[in-house]
Amino acid sequence: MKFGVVMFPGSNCDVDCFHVIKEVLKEEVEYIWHKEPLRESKRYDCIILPGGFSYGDYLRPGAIARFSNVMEGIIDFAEKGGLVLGICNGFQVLLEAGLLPGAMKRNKNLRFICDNVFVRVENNTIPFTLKCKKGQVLEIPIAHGDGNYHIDKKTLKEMKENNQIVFRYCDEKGEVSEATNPNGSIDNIAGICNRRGNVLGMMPHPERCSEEILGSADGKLIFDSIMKYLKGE
Amino acid sequence: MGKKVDYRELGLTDKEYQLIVETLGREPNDLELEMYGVMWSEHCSYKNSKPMLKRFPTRGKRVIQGPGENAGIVDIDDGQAVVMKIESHNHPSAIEPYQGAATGVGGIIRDIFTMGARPIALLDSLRFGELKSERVKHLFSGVVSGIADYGNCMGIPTVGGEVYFESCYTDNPLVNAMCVGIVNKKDIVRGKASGVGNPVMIVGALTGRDGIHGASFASEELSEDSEEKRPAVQVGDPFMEKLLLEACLEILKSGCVVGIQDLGAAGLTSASCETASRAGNGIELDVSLVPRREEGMTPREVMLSESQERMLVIVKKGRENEIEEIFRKWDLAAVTIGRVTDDGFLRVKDGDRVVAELPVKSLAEGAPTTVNESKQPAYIKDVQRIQYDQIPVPEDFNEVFLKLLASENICSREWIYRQYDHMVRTNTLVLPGADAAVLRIKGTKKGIALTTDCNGRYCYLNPLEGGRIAVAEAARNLVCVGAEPLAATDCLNFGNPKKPGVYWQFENCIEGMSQACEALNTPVISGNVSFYNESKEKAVYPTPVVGMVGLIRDINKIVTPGFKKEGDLIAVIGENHGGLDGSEYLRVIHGRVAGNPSIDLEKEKAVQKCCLEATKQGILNSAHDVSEGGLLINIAESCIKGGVGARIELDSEGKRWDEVLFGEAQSRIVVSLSEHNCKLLEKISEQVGCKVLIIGKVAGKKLIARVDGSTLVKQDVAEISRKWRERIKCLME
Amino acid sequence: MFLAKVYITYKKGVLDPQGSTVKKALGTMGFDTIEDVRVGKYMEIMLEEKEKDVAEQKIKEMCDKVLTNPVIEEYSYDILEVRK
Amino acid sequence: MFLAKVYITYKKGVLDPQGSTVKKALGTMGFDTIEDVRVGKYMEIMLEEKEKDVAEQKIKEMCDKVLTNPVIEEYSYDILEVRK
Ligand SMILES: Nc1ncnc2c1ncn2[C@@H]1O[C@H](COP(=O)(O)OP(=O)(O)O)[C@@H](O)[C@H]1O
Ligand SMILES: [Mg+2]
Repeated sequence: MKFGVVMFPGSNCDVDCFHVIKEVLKEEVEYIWHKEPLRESKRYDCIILPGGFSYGDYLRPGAIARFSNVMEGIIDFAEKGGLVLGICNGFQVLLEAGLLPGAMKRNKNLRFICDNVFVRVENNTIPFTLKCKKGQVLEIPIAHGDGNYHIDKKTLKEMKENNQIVFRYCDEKGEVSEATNPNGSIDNIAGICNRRGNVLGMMPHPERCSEEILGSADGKLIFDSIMKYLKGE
Repeated sequence: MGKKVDYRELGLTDKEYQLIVETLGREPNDLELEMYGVMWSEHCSYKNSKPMLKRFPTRGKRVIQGPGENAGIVDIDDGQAVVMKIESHNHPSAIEPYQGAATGVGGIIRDIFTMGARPIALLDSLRFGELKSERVKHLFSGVVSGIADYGNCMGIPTVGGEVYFESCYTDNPLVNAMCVGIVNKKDIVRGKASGVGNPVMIVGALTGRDGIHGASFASEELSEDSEEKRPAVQVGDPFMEKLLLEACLEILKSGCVVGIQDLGAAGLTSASCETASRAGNGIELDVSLVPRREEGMTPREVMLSESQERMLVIVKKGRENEIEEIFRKWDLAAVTIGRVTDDGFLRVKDGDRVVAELPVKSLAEGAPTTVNESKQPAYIKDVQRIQYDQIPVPEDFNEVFLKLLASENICSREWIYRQYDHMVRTNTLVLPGADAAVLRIKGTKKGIALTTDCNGRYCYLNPLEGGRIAVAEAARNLVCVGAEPLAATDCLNFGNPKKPGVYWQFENCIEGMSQACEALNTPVISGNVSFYNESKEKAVYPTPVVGMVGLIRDINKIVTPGFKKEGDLIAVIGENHGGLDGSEYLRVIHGRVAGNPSIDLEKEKAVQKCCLEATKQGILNSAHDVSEGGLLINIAESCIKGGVGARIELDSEGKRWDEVLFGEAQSRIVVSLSEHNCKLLEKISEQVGCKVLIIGKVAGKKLIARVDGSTLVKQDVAEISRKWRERIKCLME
Repeated sequence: MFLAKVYITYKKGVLDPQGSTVKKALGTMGFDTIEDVRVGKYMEIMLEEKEKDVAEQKIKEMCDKVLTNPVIEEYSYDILEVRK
Repeated sequence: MFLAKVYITYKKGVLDPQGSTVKKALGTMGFDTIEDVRVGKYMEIMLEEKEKDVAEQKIKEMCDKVLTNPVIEEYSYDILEVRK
């Protein structure tokens, strides 16, 4: 299978995603430079928009990166059903680009938060979570200053009806509450997908916990799910 | 151009001015004088410290680059090397904490990638006043966010550091940042302008009027009108620096680059004359070619600007295009502004007109160094003398323990490091919160451990011993995670060196550090001096911060401080003597900063050897050295981190109970291990010649400490954990 | 030449974490008559245009497309003619 | 009741990384008549005061003490009387 990892100016977790695909999954992967239009001939099976600070997060996180040359092709790729995974800043880019609904605000405490948190899998039917159980609790790091997800009530309701909420911040037992919400995100939302389920945006970093030596390998479930889906198993 | 510049206002002395005139054989013009002013400032010339710094041991079989370059380099085998340096940004941070700290981080990162290395970690060593006033909180909060935002945006994890809160730092906080990089030995570059005729390029950010005279600003005391010194504080642009980093690493790979140097203090002046001086060459520049951010800038402004996020690159002749191409890819400018010459002069032109012409050797290295008057200050005798019989032994040890645990200098630093991305690049195996951070080196079994340490109070009470302890503690922290200490970098934060008492502290700290570095075989490979950390006539504690790197050969053998298994035995490696001198206990409970702390380096060596050997044999389940707060706080931390209780049984051997529990005597490491491994540990300790004493067991959910058969402290671990964790948050929010 | 001053705030109904923090901070410093604080963005954009209409239309377009996120933000602006 | 609108920008000569990045981005998107962009903060502060003078004086004090750092920033404001 072939993965593409987009490099925006200011991307930081591009190398980390690359590492997981290449060294942990042992799959084919290449970087996609933001200035170049996405070439269909490359035939990616999954495209990752990595974390970091594209354009320094200036203006708003993701706001400038969404106008990169590469984005048009990615929107097209997504519309045709290609798998697109946006992690942290990548999630923010997807929101700004309108591939996912909603917007990000500063964390409620106005500070950057880097920590291990727990998230509950709310939807295990999409390509990215096939190998998870519904309600399964994953331990996974977050590292962001703007992860306070906002969406209007009406759309939120629709998203719930469409099963678009994929991850919610919880405690180690899977309890979702105010106390387990690190950043003020509406409804404790940590990750969402589009209606079709082929575009996932998540604030937590699965690439940071895909090897036991890093303290948790829960993140590997996401990548393994993608592989399972792609292989049609 | 108005009136003639007065050399005295530039901080030059009569003698220095005369020397300049003699060297030139003429009077310097205004621009030349200003260039001398910044280059011969303390910050750039180290004129008050150079003779003393010679005392440091700087050689070793692993040292590839010692002091003198942008950063030091130490060999970690397999053709790889670690590049590291620590630097202060104290004065800017006092005035604008967020930007001051941020640009400090930016500066130290550039020092690392200038050597051709990929920066892989940051650490920060901070000092503030007590967390009481709004001002101190504002400084603390701003500094931490500034460090966080810059490092996070760069994608370099901030993996460790330290922070102390003491009233002597109220007006003059210390903000020291350390950066560590990895490089293949064959890819190391140096800041040299070699090859006559080679083009000199300026790359990165545009040059603005900011930061003019920043170097001089760092070379004087903070005063009321420091607030007015506006241009000395700058706004950092981490995004620009990230682009600069990637572009620079890319041009270094291209083979077009001869030398590279960041533009830090004294900007273009310093970068050009230092690179020329290192190569024994000259440089000719045309300031009119320098891309600017503002209109109407004069040659003086261009030469002295300290605009951040810029580099000077010396390129192989004819390959400028390749450099420009790479910079264009990253949306950055790279412009040729001059060339390397053979005449040993820095010649500055504005178009066709020569506006300055100075000998680089004199400018870069010619500042006359001084050995200042040194005298033991009067306070030393007073503070060292302490009559313990006048200090009451507490009745309620539980209360004392809880108070200490909640001390700002002891409680968890989570509030700080939670704001730092400490995991990006997925190398951090031991996160902040342990004795040292550990990073893996992908593609190998190796790891490196990193720490910064310095107890300024010890240095205040006894600079010689304090200096020794700072080094010893750093090394010990590395050993605790299973790393062999390799080399040190240091940031010497002191008051006004013209004051004999301050200079005496300086001398003694350096002597102490040198002794310890020799004893522990950790040469000093880079460093930084920050003087004039004074305000209202009061100097900060002498604070020689030590940053250290250690090598772990097998990352599967890392040890962390948390207790792991119920039933494990708890042992102290080293002598279990107390020592209340300089302790946090004396300060917090009795309001005293007193005593005469000390260390026996031979014993220290043996303890470290024992612990390191035990980690190599894989018999330790945890290790954590005794530092601020003493033995009981140390054990409490291991309980909290492990989420288990412990039962401790101690024999006072006639000592005071408070001393037994809260004394901070050096050279002790508390470890836990399974019972059947105790014999092995004892064997190792006999071989290296140190003591090991079993003092308790990992058990239950409570921490129970008994001395001479009396239960002095009994606390629920979950309860103390919460208090310890939330303390700073409570004070700040 | 025109100078556009653009004011961006969160829409009504969108919680403003910065605003409430600033309000609290000001409160603890003794400013106790504060009813509400909202924190937004302020931009000054200098445009080399001849016609105010054109300048205005461009500013609007920038705001809608890039400078604000309509999901959470709203904006207003003033446009002044200036001489260099 | 008074509504103070406060505009905060970096002082002239101080680098404005957001501004220059936004300017560049707008440029590549085709907005090529932009001469300069500066990005600052905008605050709306609602004050429960009777006198405009008092409101103004308080706003000034807040700006000087808390809301800005005079070392690098400058501010201006408008104060309007409003009814709840
Ligand atoms: N300013 C800081 N930035 C990042 N990490 C910090 C900072 N201060 C302390 N830490 C981390 O908190 C832990 C405890 O620090 P400290 O009490 O100084 O340890 P020790 O006494 O073992 O030297 C260490 O892991 C250290 O790296
Ligand atoms: Mg320690």
